[in-house]
Amino acid sequence: MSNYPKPDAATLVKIYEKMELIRQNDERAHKVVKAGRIIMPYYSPRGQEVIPSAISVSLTAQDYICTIYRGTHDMLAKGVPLKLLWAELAGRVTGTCKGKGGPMHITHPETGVMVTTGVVGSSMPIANGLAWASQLSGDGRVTIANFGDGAANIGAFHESLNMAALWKLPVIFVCQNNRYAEHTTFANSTAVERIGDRAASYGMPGITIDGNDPDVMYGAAKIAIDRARAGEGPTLIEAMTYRFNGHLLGDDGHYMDKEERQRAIAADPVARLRKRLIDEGALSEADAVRIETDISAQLDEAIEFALQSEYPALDEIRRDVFAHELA
Amino acid sequence: MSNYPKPDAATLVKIYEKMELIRQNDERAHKVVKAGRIIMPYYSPRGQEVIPSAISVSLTAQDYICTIYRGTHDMLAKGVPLKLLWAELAGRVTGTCKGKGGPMHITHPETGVMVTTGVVGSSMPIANGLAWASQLSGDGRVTIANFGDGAANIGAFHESLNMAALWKLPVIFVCQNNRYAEHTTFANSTAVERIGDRAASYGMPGITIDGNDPDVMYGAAKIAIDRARAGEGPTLIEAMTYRFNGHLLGDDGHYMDKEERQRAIAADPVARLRKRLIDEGALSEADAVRIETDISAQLDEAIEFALQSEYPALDEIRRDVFAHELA
Amino acid sequence: MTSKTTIVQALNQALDDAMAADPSIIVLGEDVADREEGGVMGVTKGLSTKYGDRVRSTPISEQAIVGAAIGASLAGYKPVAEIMLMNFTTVAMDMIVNHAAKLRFMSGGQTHVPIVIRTMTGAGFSVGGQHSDYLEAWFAHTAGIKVVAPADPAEAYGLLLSSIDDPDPVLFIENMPSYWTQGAAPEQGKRIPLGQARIAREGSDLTIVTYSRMVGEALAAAEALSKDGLSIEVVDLRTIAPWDRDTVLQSVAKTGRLLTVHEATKPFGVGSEIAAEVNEELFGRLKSPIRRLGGAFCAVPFSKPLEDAFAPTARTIEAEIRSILSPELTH
Amino acid sequence: MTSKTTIVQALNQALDDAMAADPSIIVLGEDVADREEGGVMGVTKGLSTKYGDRVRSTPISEQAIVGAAIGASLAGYKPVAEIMLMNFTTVAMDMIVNHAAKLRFMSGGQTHVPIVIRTMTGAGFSVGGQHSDYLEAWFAHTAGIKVVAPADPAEAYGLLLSSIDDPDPVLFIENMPSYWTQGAAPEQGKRIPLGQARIAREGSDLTIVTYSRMVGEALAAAEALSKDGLSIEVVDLRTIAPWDRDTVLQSVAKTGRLLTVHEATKPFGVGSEIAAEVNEELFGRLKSPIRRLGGAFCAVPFSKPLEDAFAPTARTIEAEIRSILSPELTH
Ligand SMILES: Cc1ncc(C[n+]2csc(CCOP(=O)(O)OP(=O)(O)O)c2C)c(N)n1
Ligand SMILES: Cc1ncc(C[n+]2csc(CCOP(=O)(O)OP(=O)(O)O)c2C)c(N)n1
Ligand SMILES: [Mg+2]
Ligand SMILES: [Mg+2]
Repeated sequence: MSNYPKPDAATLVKIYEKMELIRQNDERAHKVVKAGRIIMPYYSPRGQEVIPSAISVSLTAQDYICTIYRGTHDMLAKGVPLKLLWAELAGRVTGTCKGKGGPMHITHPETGVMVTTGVVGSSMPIANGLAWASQLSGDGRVTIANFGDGAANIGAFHESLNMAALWKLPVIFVCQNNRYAEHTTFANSTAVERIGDRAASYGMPGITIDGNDPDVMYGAAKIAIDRARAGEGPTLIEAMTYRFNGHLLGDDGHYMDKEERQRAIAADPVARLRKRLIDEGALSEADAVRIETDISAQLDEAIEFALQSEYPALDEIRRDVFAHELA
Repeated sequence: MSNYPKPDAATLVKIYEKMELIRQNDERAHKVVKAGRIIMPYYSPRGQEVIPSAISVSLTAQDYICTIYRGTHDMLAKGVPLKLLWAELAGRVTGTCKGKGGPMHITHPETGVMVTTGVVGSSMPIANGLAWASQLSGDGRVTIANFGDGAANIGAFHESLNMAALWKLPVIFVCQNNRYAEHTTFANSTAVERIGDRAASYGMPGITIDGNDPDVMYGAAKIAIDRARAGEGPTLIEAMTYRFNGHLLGDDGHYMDKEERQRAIAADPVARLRKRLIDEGALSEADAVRIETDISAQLDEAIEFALQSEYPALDEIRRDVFAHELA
Repeated sequence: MTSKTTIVQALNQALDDAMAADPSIIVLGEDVADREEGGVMGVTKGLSTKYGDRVRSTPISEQAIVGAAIGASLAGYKPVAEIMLMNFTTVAMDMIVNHAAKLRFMSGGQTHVPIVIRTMTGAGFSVGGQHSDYLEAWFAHTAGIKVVAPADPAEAYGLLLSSIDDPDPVLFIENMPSYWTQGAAPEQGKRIPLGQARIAREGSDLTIVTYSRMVGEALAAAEALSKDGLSIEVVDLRTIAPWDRDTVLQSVAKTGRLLTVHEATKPFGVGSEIAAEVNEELFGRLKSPIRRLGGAFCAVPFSKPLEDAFAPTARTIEAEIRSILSPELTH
Repeated sequence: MTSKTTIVQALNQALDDAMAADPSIIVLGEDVADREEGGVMGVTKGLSTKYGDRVRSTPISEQAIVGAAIGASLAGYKPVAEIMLMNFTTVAMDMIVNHAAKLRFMSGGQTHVPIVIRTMTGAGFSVGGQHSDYLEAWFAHTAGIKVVAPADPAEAYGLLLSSIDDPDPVLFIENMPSYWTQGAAPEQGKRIPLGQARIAREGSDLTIVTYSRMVGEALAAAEALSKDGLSIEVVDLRTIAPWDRDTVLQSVAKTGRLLTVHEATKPFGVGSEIAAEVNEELFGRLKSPIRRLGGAFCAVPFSKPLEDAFAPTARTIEAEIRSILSPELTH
């Protein structure tokens, strides 16, 4: 990993901005749900900020991602507009999906968020198809398939990686190993120590890295993305991270290993990167505060927009089932 | 493999007897179907005789196997009575399954043939359950899950191997790599060179061996069976072999590599073992002929029995759907 | 006064009572052991502590879960497998339909698959399009598997015990939004036979045939209509396949009118089968056309007003019944 | 005299014509490329030679097959995926039902999934319980996916072209045992609109509603009955979902009697939906109860006499119609 490409200071700042957005967005989600202002199932990505932030700086808006119910961080890093996102979380017609999809199904093709799935493992087969399209058309796009450690044990993982390798698809499989699948620890669900090693089953490069280290995550992602763009095929990246919260809002995660959890939270990657950027002079304290305040203001605005928006009209139930509206 | 346990002469003869039975049985199947005496889809296991023969000598009648549409060799090696088998192939009420299952669904619990499936990959999840039962009850049985090279790319493979490894189930996954899945070569469907290597994805011992070499096949199976019986968990064995025929009777396999096929047929494992046993003095030519003649007579009798038997009565359609007969 | 309990508690009690009585009953599914909190909803809480290795949490591998249940059942066990949500049966359909439901027939009766697959579902929880579907019609259309859907705690208890007893595979559908609704506690050990519907309310003007959470909505509608002197009979099917033709036909023969209600979408739903059969059997004896209510023909929407409008409610059932009976009401 | 062709040839021609006209049409499935013989039945023969990389053979990975089709369709392609046999849709149900059918709705119309999933099935080939099922009712019960089942070569051609054109996912069901039955050749480029049934034979005494291979059986039964002066109308549904209510209702309004026929088992089958709807719409106007014929309620048996007895035939259809019409016949 010492020979990984390193992000320059400006890139690190961009990564940090995304991470801070994800962090604050998560804070707001907790607040808004707990206050009863929005009712939704919310799966916090807190602790996993580095992964999509360090990936996305090497992506264009045209590149595709597929993500999961826990993927708010993936969407935000990819650039989903905050207002549309929040309006969708609030089930409003102004949301990305007119309120019909909700938090588990955010879609926003303009920023490349093509599928958000609530079914474990299902991001991967579809990601292959997007990558296949790029391969056929030669549009040079890459596709990121995000999924969890638990998802690495479902059949769709296996079928997808084999096909991607066989077809040399421009897709990157990003296993965000946050150590838990609902209440089940990684070790209790997985018969091998590193998901990254499973790449060998498909003759595909595979690595297990510290997904909370922005340098490493950036470098690994950059190599994989460049490979994919160059037509050299897929990569499996297992990004080790940690789920700060319970499985979903309302689950306090009391079954999680207390010490391990405290250690992870103490090593909060957002705070760490902020400190480092300031220490290294890449960011002034004032700039950091400005970033934070900006984000906070944007979130205020987005949430306000969402809550002021209308719910979809009831006849939306008959629309978008098929291309033609139902009678 | 040099330290594998070796079959003694008597065991090799037993293996040979099973192989010869499989070979002749296959010959008869071709003949009977081509003559229009039985109408059935028939998937020849010709060329793959060593695998189940060398496994089964280390199994008891109580041990379980799950196999596939191509599994006549697996069933015969395990000891399914010829008459019942042939009556089932002929769709007669005297068959293992009263004629209701047919060639793709032979079941015979008395000899441990628990499931024969027509769905690629589906032998494996069920084999786990049989092994789980043995683990719970401590009955000391092992379960063999047979499947093809093509099946190693379907989701059920992945889920099953992970669960088996995690639970340390007494199950052995036997991938009979006959180089083809219908018309698709192994290389064109699989992104890795050896299925045996995929065991590493599950922290499970995995080997790729010459499945047409009775010594190696016996040794590898024995080690895996002993391991499983000792409670040490599952093993993946990729047994390299070759499908002498097309995918199913009626398909002449003209798309298969001609030279490779000729080489494989020239190295017919049945003829090879016969010659070796005679060369090594384990079997006299006369004994060999007696074995052949015995088998031939048994097959005559079984086929005769089958064709003389009645078809099931039409009300069998209402039986065995549920425990209670349908009205 | 009888004591109260919830469906979650009743299911837990049924599993506990069954496991205590029969050592061949084993439980598997994601997070079902106490190390993993005894199930995401707590249905299996305490069981692994009490019964040890007979209760196993699994990886997220639904094919392997159902496959393991099938295999263990072939070897004499009686597994109760949990597929967390009904939408996830989609990844295990081969195991359920091609194997569990068919092995008895295809083996000519040599083997059978006495498993229970518990699964939960239902709109109303804001979980959107991939977590709320009622798919019971698929399984009812599949020979060899029974389908059961209880409506309250005592029903859940008695039907789960019978499902576990049953020698055939049973898909057992639990409604998530009513998991914690209080109801009369079951009598210990009391089984409710499969295949027998129950008259949840007697009436003479119209029969509602329904099941699962919709029983409560139907009863509320019946209650509201009774204030106008309309007498509605509510039949809780309990077992969807095989369904209790006798009870349904007797009820409709008496009332002369039928409304079927379920949360699954109406086209090609369970109500269509019941309507088709009743129409055939009671041809010329019905007072008005059979009507069917079901969920909207779309994925379950997230947005609350749309989700609220998705499934039938006491109010829409009431309105439907008024429209059926309106010729009489208006003369 | 029109020239003759088979369903296999007609399907091949439709794919070829579609691919020649539209470069966004791509094909994938097990063995579909010419390196693998252009499909196990030859339906895709020649396409990869002609269209190169737009036709890809896949590993045996049905989830990955349908997933790849979905993903490519989201990016603007129009994939035609083959799931070799309908029973193997069971391993891809999540992709089909939770994703292909729902993405348009769940994305609020931002994305859509214009894929065709071709699959074959049907009893009569001695392939037993896991290779012969008709499961169309499952998909018809699923909002967001269309279901099409052609009955002869020209129909197969015209319906496949329309399915490929369609902006929504279509499950396209081909009957295996009739793959090589000769029929009139299609007119090049001629589409048959989805959602429109066809009167395959006109009649006045009773309407048969059917589709796929059963159309032939129904026509044969009608022909046999015509010798006794009975006039049977045969409606070929063509599109099972959404089905053509107008044509069916008009026909039954005219004849006053309905028999539905399909190879799928009767309980909870497509016939039940049609019967329920027709009963409701034509309440009081039917001359006799609607009857339904379907396959036996069991896995498709291997043994020939049982397999032959499994699905409706011209003979059983004829007998059923005679029993429906017998009150008239006997007075
Ligand atoms: C096929 C399927 N099975 C079960 C579930 C229920 N479920 C939702 S999230 C989850 C845990 C997933 O864990 P992981 O893949 O590690 O992702 P994480 O939630 O940790 O991000 C489970 C089991 C599901 N959504 N889909
Ligand atoms: C899930 C599924 N997909 C497709 C098929 C059709 N099919 C039957 S056999 C076969 C090839 C299997 O090849 P392999 O696993 O190598 O076994 P072999 O036939 O060579 O013994 C295929 C694709 C099937 N039976 N099941
Ligand atoms: Mg996780
Ligand atoms: Mg093979």
